[in-house]
Amino acid sequence: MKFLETKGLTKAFGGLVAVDDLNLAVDKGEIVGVIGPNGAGKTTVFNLISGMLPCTRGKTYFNGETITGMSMHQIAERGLARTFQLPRLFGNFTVRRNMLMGLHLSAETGFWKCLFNSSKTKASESKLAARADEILEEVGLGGRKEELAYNLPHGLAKTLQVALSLGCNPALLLLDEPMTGMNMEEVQEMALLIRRLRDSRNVTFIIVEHNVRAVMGLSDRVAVLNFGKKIAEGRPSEIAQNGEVIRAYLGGTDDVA
Amino acid sequence: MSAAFGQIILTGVTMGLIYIMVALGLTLVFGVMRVVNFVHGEMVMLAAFSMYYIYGVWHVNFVLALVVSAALVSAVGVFFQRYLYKPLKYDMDSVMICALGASYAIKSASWLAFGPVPRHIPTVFPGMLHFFGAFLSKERAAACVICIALTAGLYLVLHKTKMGKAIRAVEQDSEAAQVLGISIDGVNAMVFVIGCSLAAVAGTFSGILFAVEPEMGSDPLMKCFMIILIGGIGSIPGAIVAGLMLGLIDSFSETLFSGEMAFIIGFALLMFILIVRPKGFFGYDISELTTRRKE
Amino acid sequence: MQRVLIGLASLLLLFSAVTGASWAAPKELVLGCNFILSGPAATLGIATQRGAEHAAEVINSTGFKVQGEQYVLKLEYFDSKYLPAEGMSNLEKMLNHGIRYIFTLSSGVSVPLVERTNMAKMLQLTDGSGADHLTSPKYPLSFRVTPNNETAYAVYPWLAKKYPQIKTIANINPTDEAGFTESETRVRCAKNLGMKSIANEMYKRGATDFYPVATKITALKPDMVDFGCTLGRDQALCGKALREVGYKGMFLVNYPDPGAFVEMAGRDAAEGAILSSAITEPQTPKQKELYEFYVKKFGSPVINKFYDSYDPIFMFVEAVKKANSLDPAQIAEALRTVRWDSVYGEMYVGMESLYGIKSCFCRPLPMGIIKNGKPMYLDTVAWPSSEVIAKLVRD
Amino acid sequence: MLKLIQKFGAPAIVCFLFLAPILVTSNFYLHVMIMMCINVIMATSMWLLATTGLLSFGQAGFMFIGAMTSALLVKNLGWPFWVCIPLAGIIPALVALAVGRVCIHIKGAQFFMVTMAFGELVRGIFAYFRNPFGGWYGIINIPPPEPHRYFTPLNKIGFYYLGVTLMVLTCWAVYRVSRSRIGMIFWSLRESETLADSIGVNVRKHKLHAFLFAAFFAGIAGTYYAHYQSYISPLVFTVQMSLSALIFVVVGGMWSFGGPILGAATLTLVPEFFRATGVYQMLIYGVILVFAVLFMPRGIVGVLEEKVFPLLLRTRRAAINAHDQP
Repeated sequence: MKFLETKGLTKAFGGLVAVDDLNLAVDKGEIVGVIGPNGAGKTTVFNLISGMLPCTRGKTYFNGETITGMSMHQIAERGLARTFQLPRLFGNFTVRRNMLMGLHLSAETGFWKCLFNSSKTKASESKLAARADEILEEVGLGGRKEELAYNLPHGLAKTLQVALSLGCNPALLLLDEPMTGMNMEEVQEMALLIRRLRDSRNVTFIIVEHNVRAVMGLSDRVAVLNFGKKIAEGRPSEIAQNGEVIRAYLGGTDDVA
Repeated sequence: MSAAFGQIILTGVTMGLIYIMVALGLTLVFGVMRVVNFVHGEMVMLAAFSMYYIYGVWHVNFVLALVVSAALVSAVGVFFQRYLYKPLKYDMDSVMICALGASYAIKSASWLAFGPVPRHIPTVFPGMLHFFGAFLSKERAAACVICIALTAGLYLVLHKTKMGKAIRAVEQDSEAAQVLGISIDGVNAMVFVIGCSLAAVAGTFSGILFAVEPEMGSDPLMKCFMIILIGGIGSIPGAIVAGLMLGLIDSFSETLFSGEMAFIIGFALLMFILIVRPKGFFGYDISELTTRRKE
Repeated sequence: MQRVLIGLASLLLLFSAVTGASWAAPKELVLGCNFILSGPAATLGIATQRGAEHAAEVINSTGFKVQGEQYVLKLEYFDSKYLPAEGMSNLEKMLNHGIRYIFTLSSGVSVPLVERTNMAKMLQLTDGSGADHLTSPKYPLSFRVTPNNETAYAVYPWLAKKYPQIKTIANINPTDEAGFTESETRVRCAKNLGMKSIANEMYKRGATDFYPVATKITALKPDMVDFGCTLGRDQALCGKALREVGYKGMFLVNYPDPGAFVEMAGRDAAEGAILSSAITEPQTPKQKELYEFYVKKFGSPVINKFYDSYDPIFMFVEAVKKANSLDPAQIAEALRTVRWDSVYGEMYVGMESLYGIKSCFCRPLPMGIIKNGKPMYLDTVAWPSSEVIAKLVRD
Repeated sequence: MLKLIQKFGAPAIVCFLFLAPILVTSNFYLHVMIMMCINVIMATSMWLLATTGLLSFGQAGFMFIGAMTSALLVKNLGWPFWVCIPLAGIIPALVALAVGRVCIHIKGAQFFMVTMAFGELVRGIFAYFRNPFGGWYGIINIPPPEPHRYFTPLNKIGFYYLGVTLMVLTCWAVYRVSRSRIGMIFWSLRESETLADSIGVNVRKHKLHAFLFAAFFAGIAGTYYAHYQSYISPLVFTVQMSLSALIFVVVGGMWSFGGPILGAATLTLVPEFFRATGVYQMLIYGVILVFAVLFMPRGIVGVLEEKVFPLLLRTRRAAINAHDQP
């Protein structure tokens, strides 16, 4: 069995079928890009896998167990984290505090321990603080720890979002448009970051992205969605030639090489 | 018993319609600005008092008196919107407290001003109606008719006129509406004018049916909030369904059980409905909006 | 944290600066008025305030002597908002002001205080109901200044005599202790007089729509509906509703505001209603004088609470004079012996036979009726003798 | 200097409160301080709930349950008060658990309404069953705590110290929780539940915890109230009371731990200035509320931070970012 596998995943909002019988399989350590024109249901796929939305039909297997019907935090506990299209952050928190929050899963949250602030709690908190700083340095937010999150520029907000999801040291990371609205070098940095994470921590990535060129450059495999259906899957080079994909994109974004 | 049964139904419907009349203005304000406008009850009360004096004491023509008191109350409402709620950026919590304080102040002021005697607006429609076994006074019938007319009118205004469309646009998404060049302030003021005029009508009729006194507004207010939330915020059909439902519940439980039992049943049902369907019958999920903070 | 500290400190200073200016006006006898001046029941408070105020004016025009020193009566008003906690705070405030005689409105507020007022040796006058709390040997310092459920002992025999055709009675009362006490008394009286109480309705205080209650009662077709201790607005609305759903029988309206009742219920609905213990048309010169005073100052209709709260003040002052001391206990004893010619007629403290202690003010009850849209004087019922009462409370 | 204040601020307040009876001899001031203690307990516990983005109108209901519990146990079964205090906190907490399980997922205005309905429901039920709850008269002559010679209705010293102790304990607990990681989680829920959920926070569980916590302390406040006033009834624990807890929080300042405390203290003391004005008290109170909200958008604490102690503003963070950083 694959690392992550969806079998016949389907989501219908009333009449409209957003995701239709999607079968997607990802191996450990892969970087898979999911592309498609607007409203192809890419984000919905993420919402289904991460448990944000209940799926109408189908199953999702992760790491050997079925995670369908689990709530978001249970799935996160199993090492499947995600980011959001529009960066969601704890706006009134400082960056550092955001990151501390991101480390929730490895934190001591026993009510009485917290109430009496036992030495054990203190110790774990200080460990976490160190971890947080470390991660922030790694993603290049080291300089802005004390800023309030909602003052961050778009690019950095997205980076912080990724950092947050790294907090629950995931085995699989779903990135929802990590590069959209970034300028060229920000895109480069993000791509580098993703590669580095894959190599250093052996994280598997699924990336939904509009910036097709970047995805093509970044991912090992690419799946193309249109109207909730998977119309093509394969290596970036093959996809680029795939006629159906190009047709799907005609009149869509002009990013296709 | 069948006669009594018919009476219960009839009572319930009329009660419901009267609740709705008060709730309409409130649901509009709540829907568009997402503020818990505790002063609305005081608007009802002030309108009733001005009706009492203009129509009941100085014997001005009924419609004219109604228009005048509606104008007066609207002025007050717009004042609140402009000088209290806008500076507070329509932030839910602070506006709620502010409105609460204002309503305390207005109430005690009017106890001082109007004295302890409960007043009564002389009825315009004397006499009784009598359909198969059940009784209904003409004034109640009139109130119901007016309420239905108002509801329909409001619905048309919101869905047909340009202004109404603007209001609904703001209700859905004020930022987007702003981008479309709709003046939020204008819309808000307009909403307050409409809401207060509705309150004026409601006040007039509850003054005719019941009593005119400083506390008359606060009592139905909680009921109206229930109606709004059960029906779904900003939804007129929702308000109608919820209003009629509450009216019938009250009528039945008060007729068949004692006072407290009715009280208990009412709140138990409210809790149940909100737990089962938090967004109300016709409501969209406003939780994000109501809990949002200015950042 | 230190913000809290500094805030608190400054507040406390300001606080003691303002309230610490404790009053000390010589030769003023202060009666603390723990009235409901805001909130749903403010009607009572404001009306009572008017009566007491006027009484004080009249008294102070001459003043009175205690132990050879000239005194004037001063009323200090506190707003209890019909909340027990507020009433308690008011009490503390009054203790702090050295006030030892208080006048509390409504049982909801006065009952919680009674334990404390007795401990503090304060004299409490109240209009609240509640037999074993306000009028009992346990609390010799608390008095009920307006008979409430006791009026039934006078009214029901009168009814039985005057309207023998009344066989079935329906009682309506608010769901609170006052209501319960009232309905118990009235139901028992009716039973012992051979009438049948076929309905005993409790409605929620603050309800405005009485169609449901009316529907229920009309279905039972009683000869008379007794509004019990239902007050002002509610009586009128309920009467109106009853007529509208087709009730044909009589009304017995207790402690009403006749004018307001007619205005709100409407002439036809109010027609023929019997008004118990209310002054409809002023008969005696005293009533006339008060009536004219009120109408001149506040305009008609006159609220009955105005009359009710007028005389107790005089009774109190009489007691002070008689006791010739400022000690609440002595004043209380004196009060039990005072006989005062009140607006209603002779007023005294009695009901020992029922409560085991004289602590309820007794007075004749003027009865009225509404004839072609006007409240008319009908009769005056003397306060029942203890034998009559004994007959009415036997079971 | 600031360091000193920060270090010794809290102990200073506590000492101050415990020494206050030496300065404040009048029973009335003590009474006011006692009411203040009750309000502070209400406000702080409510505040902790509010940091999760939930505002409850049902606090009075929990207060009532707590009060009723200990009143019945002490008066009818003759249990000692000191046994009943914890019970009077635990039982409302259990009720809160039951209620929270079904309604904690509700948000915003609907949550107001549900909790409000709950509070009214409690009142209604206690009013309906005259035995044992005593109907609208409620329960009268609730005995004071043992030993009786320190707790008489007229000698308030005992009650005062009890009240202050309870208040300090409550504040301590709330402060600790809000400064701990749990507090951080609560704030994060207020910021964005979805994000919190996506990084593995069990949203329901933590909201429920906050709800229980608030209910527990409301119950404690309730029982203290019952034994101090020696009287409880449905007239006491009205929506008004729940509302006032909310008023304290908002006027005092949502964003700081000092807020609810200062709010409760101020709004308990200030109306007392006008108590003797009778009719005008409510009027003045209302106007005060309006202006307070209008001119202190971040509450009293906000004003103190920005106008009065700008220095402290730099040295201290708002509670939302305050956390025991190692």
